[in-house]
Amino acid sequence: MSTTTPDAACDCPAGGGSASRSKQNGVLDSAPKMAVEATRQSEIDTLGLSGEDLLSMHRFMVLARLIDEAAIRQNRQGKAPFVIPVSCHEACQVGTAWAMRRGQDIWLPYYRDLAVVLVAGMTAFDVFLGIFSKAGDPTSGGRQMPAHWGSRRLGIITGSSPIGTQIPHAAGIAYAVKFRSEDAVVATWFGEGATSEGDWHEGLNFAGIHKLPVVFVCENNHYAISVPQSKQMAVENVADRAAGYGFPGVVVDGNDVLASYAAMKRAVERALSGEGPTLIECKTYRFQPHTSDDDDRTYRTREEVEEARHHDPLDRFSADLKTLGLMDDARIESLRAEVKAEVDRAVADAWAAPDPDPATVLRYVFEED
Amino acid sequence: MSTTTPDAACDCPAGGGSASRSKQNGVLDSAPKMAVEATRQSEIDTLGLSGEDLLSMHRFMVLARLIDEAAIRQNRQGKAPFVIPVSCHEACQVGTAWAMRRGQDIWLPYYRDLAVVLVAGMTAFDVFLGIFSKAGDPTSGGRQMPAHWGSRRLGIITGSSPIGTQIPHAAGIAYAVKFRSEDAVVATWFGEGATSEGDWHEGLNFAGIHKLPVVFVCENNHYAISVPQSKQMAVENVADRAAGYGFPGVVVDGNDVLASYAAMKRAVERALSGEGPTLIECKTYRFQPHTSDDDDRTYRTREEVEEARHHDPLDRFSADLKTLGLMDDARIESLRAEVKAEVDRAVADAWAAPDPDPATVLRYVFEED
Amino acid sequence: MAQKNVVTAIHDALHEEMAADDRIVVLGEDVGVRGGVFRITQGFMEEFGPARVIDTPLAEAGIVGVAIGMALHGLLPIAEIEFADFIHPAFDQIVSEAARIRYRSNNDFNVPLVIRAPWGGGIHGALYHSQSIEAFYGHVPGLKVVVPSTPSDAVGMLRTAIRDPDPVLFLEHKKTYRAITGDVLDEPYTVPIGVADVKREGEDLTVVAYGFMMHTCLETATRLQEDHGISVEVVDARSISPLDKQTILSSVRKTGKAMVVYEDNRTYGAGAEIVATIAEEAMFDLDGPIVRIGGPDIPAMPFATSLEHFYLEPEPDQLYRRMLDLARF
Amino acid sequence: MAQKNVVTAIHDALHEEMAADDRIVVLGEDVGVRGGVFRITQGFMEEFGPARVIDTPLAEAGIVGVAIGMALHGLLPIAEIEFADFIHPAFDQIVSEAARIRYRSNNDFNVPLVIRAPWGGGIHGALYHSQSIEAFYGHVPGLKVVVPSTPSDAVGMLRTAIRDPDPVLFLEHKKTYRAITGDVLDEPYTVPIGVADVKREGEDLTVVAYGFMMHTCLETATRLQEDHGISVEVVDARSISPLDKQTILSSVRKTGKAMVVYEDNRTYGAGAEIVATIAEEAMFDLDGPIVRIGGPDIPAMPFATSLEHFYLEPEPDQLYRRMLDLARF
Ligand SMILES: Cc1ncc(C[n+]2csc(CCOP(=O)(O)OP(=O)(O)O)c2C)c(N)n1
Ligand SMILES: Cc1ncc(C[n+]2csc(CCOP(=O)(O)OP(=O)(O)O)c2C)c(N)n1
Ligand SMILES: [Mg+2]
Ligand SMILES: [Mg+2]
Repeated sequence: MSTTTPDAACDCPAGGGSASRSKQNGVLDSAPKMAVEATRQSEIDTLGLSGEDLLSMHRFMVLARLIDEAAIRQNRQGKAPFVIPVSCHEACQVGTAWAMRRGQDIWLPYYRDLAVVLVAGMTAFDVFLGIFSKAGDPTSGGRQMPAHWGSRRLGIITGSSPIGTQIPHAAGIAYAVKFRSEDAVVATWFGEGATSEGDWHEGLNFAGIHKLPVVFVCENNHYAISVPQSKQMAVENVADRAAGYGFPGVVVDGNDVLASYAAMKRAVERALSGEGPTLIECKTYRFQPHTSDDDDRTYRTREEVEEARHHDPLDRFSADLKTLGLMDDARIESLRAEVKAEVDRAVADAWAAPDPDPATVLRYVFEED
Repeated sequence: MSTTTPDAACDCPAGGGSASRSKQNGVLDSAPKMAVEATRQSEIDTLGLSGEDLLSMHRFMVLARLIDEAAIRQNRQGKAPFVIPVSCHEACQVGTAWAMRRGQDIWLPYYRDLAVVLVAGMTAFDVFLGIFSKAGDPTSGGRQMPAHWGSRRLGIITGSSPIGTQIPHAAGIAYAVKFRSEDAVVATWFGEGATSEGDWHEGLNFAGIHKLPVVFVCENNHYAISVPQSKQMAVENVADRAAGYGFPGVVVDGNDVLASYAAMKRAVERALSGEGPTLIECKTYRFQPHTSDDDDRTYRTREEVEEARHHDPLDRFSADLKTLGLMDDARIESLRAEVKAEVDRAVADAWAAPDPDPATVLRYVFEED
Repeated sequence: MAQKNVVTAIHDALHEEMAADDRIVVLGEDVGVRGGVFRITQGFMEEFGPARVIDTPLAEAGIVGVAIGMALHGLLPIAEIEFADFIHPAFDQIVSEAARIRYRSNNDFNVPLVIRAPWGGGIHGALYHSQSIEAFYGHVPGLKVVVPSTPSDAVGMLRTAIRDPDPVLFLEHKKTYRAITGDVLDEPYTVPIGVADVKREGEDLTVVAYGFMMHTCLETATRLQEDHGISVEVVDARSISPLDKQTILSSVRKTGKAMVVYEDNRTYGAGAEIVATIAEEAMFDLDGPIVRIGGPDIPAMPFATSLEHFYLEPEPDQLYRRMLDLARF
Repeated sequence: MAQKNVVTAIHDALHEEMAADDRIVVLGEDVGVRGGVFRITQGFMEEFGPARVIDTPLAEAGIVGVAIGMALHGLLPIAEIEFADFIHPAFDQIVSEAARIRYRSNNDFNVPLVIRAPWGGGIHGALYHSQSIEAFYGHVPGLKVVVPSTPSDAVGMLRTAIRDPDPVLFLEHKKTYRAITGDVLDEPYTVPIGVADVKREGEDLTVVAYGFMMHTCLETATRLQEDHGISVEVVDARSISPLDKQTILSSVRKTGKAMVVYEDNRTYGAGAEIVATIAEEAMFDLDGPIVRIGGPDIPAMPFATSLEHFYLEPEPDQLYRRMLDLARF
């Protein structure tokens, strides 16, 4: 058998993500507690998240947001031909990703999952190598469009453009995980539009039959490019579809990073204890057009977008952290400055990196000797 | 525009089927009424079926059963290379088909639906022309395998072998019906195995979004060739899947022709009144192997099959009719003899009919001038 | 007569057809309020309403399957696949259903369906927004496949496709959309399916091409004329299936030299059939080898500019040099 | 050495492989207790258990998609498609996913997947149980497609396919299953993918064929030898992709006459590529026209015996007569 036959989709060292899943929360104890914060605090206690975790989650959300803004800027300047915005999906992405173990669990994100792959271990530099389609792009060496994530090292399974095709892959990988009795969970993310594809149905059905250790995360932003949910399906909740596959479907507020984390944590535990899959639906929105090629003014009002901005998941989590005494305006300001510097450096470094060698275009159709 | 562009899938005269849908039941009044029959009687009253209807439904069930037996005989004798048995599906097929209007509503049956197409207007002779692949086979002129039903005249849409492909067709036809404000309902039949195909999901989803006048009828016989339901899906009821599409899913005892009729009648009314689709699941069984090419002893015990024969839907309906005083043993005997003669005649006539002309094999790839 | 680019030409023709025949419906992803990602159906939703301009769920097998149903029941559906690369989930509905329904029903049913899909590369679309798909579908009896590459052909062939009682796959090369403009007659006209078109007459060499490559060949032919006085005849195949053998063979017999150029992966591509046809039927009329130039056999065009460029032109000016070589053979 | 038919040969080889490597799993419809509708996996469920012998739901895109996932995570899945005709719903998973994963990930991931599918007609299978599908898939870079037609080749190529780190579509002609028997070596051996095989040596004429047609050509060659002393070389292409151009071209250069025979619909069929290759690279070595014999361009073989027969042999003894004509040209 060829040595390139994968022994496992992921061969990177363990650690990161919610490696601290079991840590106790210490920092929070000293925070001021009023009625509403007390509720939040006790929620957090139940989740077993430390203050460090919360700050780290928050930082990932900020990082995703600032990468998004920088990418859009690069696009407007003509340096990035194509970008796919994440803004407003940061909470559900970081929240669900946080319940996974970096370097141990297996990730099948879709193109909008910038914050998922950051938690999984990609860096801002990696992301911009992809955006500028450089030789060093860890995802595809500049072959694929940006945001078609993949990295064997990080256990991020290579993705494509056709929507929904990764769903049966997630089921198959989960089958292999179970077959090999590995301690790993598989998760795949997708939009509500993806749930209309036959592949989605077939993948969930297989996972249900074999009670596989997989979590299906729907980021329902209510639009598939221009098509509103009402023309995508006749149900209010994507989660209702789980009833057809014999496992639970859960609706969460996808703009609430902790609610997203909580739902995912339960789903991961279910998966690891052999109880089978979960479908999680995170209700959210997308602040930006579908991609840099889209013009969203043709299909939604500016008022609708403005209104959604009042529920910005990043503002909300920042406010939460302030209430909990983990953040204040000054620290948020300095965090943003620090992350912005990191992003700017990543942009500059990636831009300066070498382009792919044209002669490589013929390589890797099949295994090479 | 070419003259062969269909103006409608069905261009046959109205009538037949449950044309008598609104008739009052008269015959039954004089029948003896004990407690249990009273229940049955009042059920029937609610359904609005006349004694004539009941006898006609019964006769269709007998006809389907005897065609099945004759076809299997022809196969054993080497005259019919391939047959697809119906036995045990007669009740759910006749029951659901009876709520449709022959010549007005539109039928998308699958290969097991012998009794459906009989109610829709095919004759035993038609069926055997197909079994012997004769030039006059109304379905395909001997081109397709037997039981791949189709007839524009009867509004039976041509079917193929790939499972589940007709589901989106049914939705599309129902869209056209609604678009053209026609007084028609569309129904499609399929096995529980078909519900695993992506096409099935995509078809139901579209129908739900547009609240189309279509009924989806699943004949759940618990096996897809050898694959038991437990390996086909993780849910007990196919009907549960309707929850994902925003319309009702109904479970009925598919061995009870009247229960099947009742469920279909409600679904047809829903469709005609603009309320949208229904998914009906008829629980049944298959007495025979999957097809004449199958050997079912490899995957199910003889005891299981024997046990199922105790719930033969034909025996059950015969018994019902006897209780209601519409039938007695002698009449059942003479009915069987009469139908058998009809079937034998059909076999002989079809066998004697001309084979397709080999030169026609190149025809009808496209429209001909 | 008006000058239009390909997008506008198709938009206007489709609009006219829909206004004239209310059995026509368009369906697909984002064809409604968004007017299609390439703006082919811009304004249709407002004008014809949501019953005739249907934003479908994200499900290509469903789009084609539902459209087949509509076509079976009195409508004339025009299904849009957002990018040709995404037609593959509908392969079974197209091959097993649309293309076989007339045949399998012994002429009892037919499917007047048009499937439109933007194809081709050179627009920075990477692996999944650049594909050529004509070879897969050209091989399907019961299905017609057309690849117009000028505004005028697109309009005329679209009209023919809509009037065709059988399924037609109508492929629009994305790079022609805004890059190619040309005259379009004001009065309605049709261009038959199955008839190739000599886009440039010549004596020394026949080049058969289609899609955006046809335009590249035309340009190259002009340069060869200017630089070397070589007269290249460029035949636009236009229709992949049925293939117009007659026009191709007459041209080859006249010039005695044949080259076939296509963008798709070379091996088992549509050009193989064209080369084979020339070899079988005109071999004894040739004064040189048959030359075939297809894309490299890699799983599609990469994203990075340098890589995409290599796919389309692995050696600098390869078309020019190879036409010159063949003419001089 | 043992005499086996194709079904038994494949069954035994697959069994041996599964016994030797527990990363191998088989999945598909009815592969479990039923042992496959053609009995290829008979007894596997009892021996290897339901975790390695997986009766899947009725969903081909799902079968292939799930198998891709398994292949990405350390297993060696062998997916069975019950009939090749039913592979079409999985077209997207095969073309866009399995075949592109190594390329799109710049060699970071690969898919060691075998897809087995019984193809071909002449067994009274009608439109949807008779199809040839090799042309659709031969055109997909990143995918290998093989069509062994003897027990010995089937065994050797199956072993190679299982050891291949990339996806292989393994096509088994249904008519060979029980009709063709032959010797199979007892010790494990492999037959490389991408290498054609001269199944009969000859001097007067080269016939390139594969699948059941290869056997028909062999038989016809024998008759021509006996009747007319004409010596026909029969090349079994065996591998559609990669195609072994070298073996084909050497044979054609030797005999100076080339005929290509295949069962699939003629136009845009795999034979077009073979004819084109011969035309491009060996035209000046030929002493006669290149003859191509494919199936008629109709949506597949009908059911009625008379119609099915016409598909396979539109004129009585057409192969015999056309080989004779070409040899005498
Ligand atoms: C098979 C397929 N069909 C169509 C497309 C074009 N397309 C790209 S993204 C998209 C919408 C996806 O919507 P959703 O799944 O809700 O995700 P979102 O972008 O909203 O996060 C469409 C239609 C595609 N990529 N693949
Ligand atoms: C797409 C496709 N895959 C596989 C088959 C082979 N096949 C024919 S019938 C059948 C089982 C169908 O089961 P079900 O839908 O439950 O109907 P039933 O025969 O039990 O009435 C299968 C797998 C097929 N015809 N089409
Ligand atoms: Mg969305
Ligand atoms: Mg069944």
